[in-house]
Amino acid sequence: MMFAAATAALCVAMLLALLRACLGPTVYDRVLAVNSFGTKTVLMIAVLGFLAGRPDFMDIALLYALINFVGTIAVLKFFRYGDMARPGGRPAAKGGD
Amino acid sequence: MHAISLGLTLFATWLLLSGVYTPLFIFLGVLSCAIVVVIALRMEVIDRESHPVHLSMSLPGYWLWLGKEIVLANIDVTKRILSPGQAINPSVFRVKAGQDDELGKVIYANSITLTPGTVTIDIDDDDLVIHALSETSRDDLESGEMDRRVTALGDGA
Amino acid sequence: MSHHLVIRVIAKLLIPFILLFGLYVQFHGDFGPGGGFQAGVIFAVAFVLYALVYGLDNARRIIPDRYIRAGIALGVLIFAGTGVVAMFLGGNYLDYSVLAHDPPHGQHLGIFVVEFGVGLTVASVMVAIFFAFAGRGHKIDEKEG
Amino acid sequence: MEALLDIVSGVLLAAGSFFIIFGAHGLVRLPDMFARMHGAGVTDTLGAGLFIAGLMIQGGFTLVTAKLFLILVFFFFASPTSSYALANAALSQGEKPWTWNSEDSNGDKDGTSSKT
Repeated sequence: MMFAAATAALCVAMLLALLRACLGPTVYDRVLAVNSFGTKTVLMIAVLGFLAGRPDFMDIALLYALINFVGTIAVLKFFRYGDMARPGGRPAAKGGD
Repeated sequence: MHAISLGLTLFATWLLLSGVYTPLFIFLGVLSCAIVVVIALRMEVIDRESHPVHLSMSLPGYWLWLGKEIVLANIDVTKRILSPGQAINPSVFRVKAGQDDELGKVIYANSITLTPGTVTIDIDDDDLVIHALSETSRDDLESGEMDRRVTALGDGA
Repeated sequence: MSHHLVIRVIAKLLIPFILLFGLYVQFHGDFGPGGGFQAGVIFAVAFVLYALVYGLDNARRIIPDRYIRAGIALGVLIFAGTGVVAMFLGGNYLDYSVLAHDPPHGQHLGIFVVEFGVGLTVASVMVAIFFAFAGRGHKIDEKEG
Repeated sequence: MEALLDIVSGVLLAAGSFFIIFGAHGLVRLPDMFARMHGAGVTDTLGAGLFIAGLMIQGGFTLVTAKLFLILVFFFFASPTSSYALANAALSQGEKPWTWNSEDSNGDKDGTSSKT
């Protein structure tokens, strides 16, 4: 019951985020909305794990959080530079460009 | 030194994730951690920035304080979102980051972003460019308490 | 150029844990959702993040093309090899039961090895696809033909 | 004891849902991208935090709780990082933050009423 209510709340929030993703107006608004949508999806997967009595779902939630992060970075890099291969400096502490 | 501590942290994470504690899976865990440490060494991603052992004593206290700030800021921002009329007054301004290393600046910048009401939008050498939703959040940040605490974090070690 | 400071440091922090999570999913295919394919993708994601943050050239230096090709081939070899070994031991293709003295143990071993092959191939192919698309429009390595 | 824990986690979930919904509401209502990031921040920090805390109480001392904790830690590292990357990319492409006196030039491009 409690979990069902939480799922419903998440659905409402996801609809709002989706509305912003449709409205735009800039591409960054859409990326922000999609990122926020992804956060809610992670929570939704976690709640569904409890709702379905399958705690394995936590692995999927963690994975989705990960993919959401990397996906956002990739999309932003693409919109910023129009290319994924742009050099970004070495990882070592003082070696950044 | 950092490689060893990263390995131990990874193994602790493995134990949290795994849930199967037979000798075979413990062995696989050790093997996985070893593989990851080797790849990480090859990628040059292990150093005092990515794995700040020197901060491990002072970080928990800072996180508690940050958690309190996050809760307060959230309540403030939610009120502004909900209140009708002209509750927001966005502004962009610069604050000085008093930390002398890059890790300190990153912690500071991320703490600012984590506190709703203020978002770091650029780092320009020693200055952080901040977008604030209202005067309250702006004044909070300009009082410099967070800056002081993050700086103390780096010095205390 | 201090604009990318945050992402550079945080990516450094996260990459080892992404790799570990990939290996965890790889080895716990029996117990939870997961297995070779998903694990390979997660493992590749760590390299993709590395390439996104530190540039494609650095990523290519860390994991040269010959490693990727070797990974693709070796993974398929492990997969097919397990099947062929099972045939030599008197079973059908990919009949794991004959791999060890008692069938359940043999099946565990067989699935483990085959999943490892799948994971290796998928990770290598994912990295190869990302490198190929990201390097589009850049200098193409003539030698690799 | 059991019932008490249920109530506590129910309250946490309800509070989390509250912040998630109104964070999303802010995402729709606020005037420009930079302001909307604050709304998304509400969802990402306190909303997700309370929500996961509520689930953790339901999970008890098991590995489910440990994994939820890892998700939470990941959020707290990743969400400000992607916010920063987003804001920085938008800034570098010439997006101007909305303020009260820039209304004519930049505000309300999408026509959704922001000030009412």
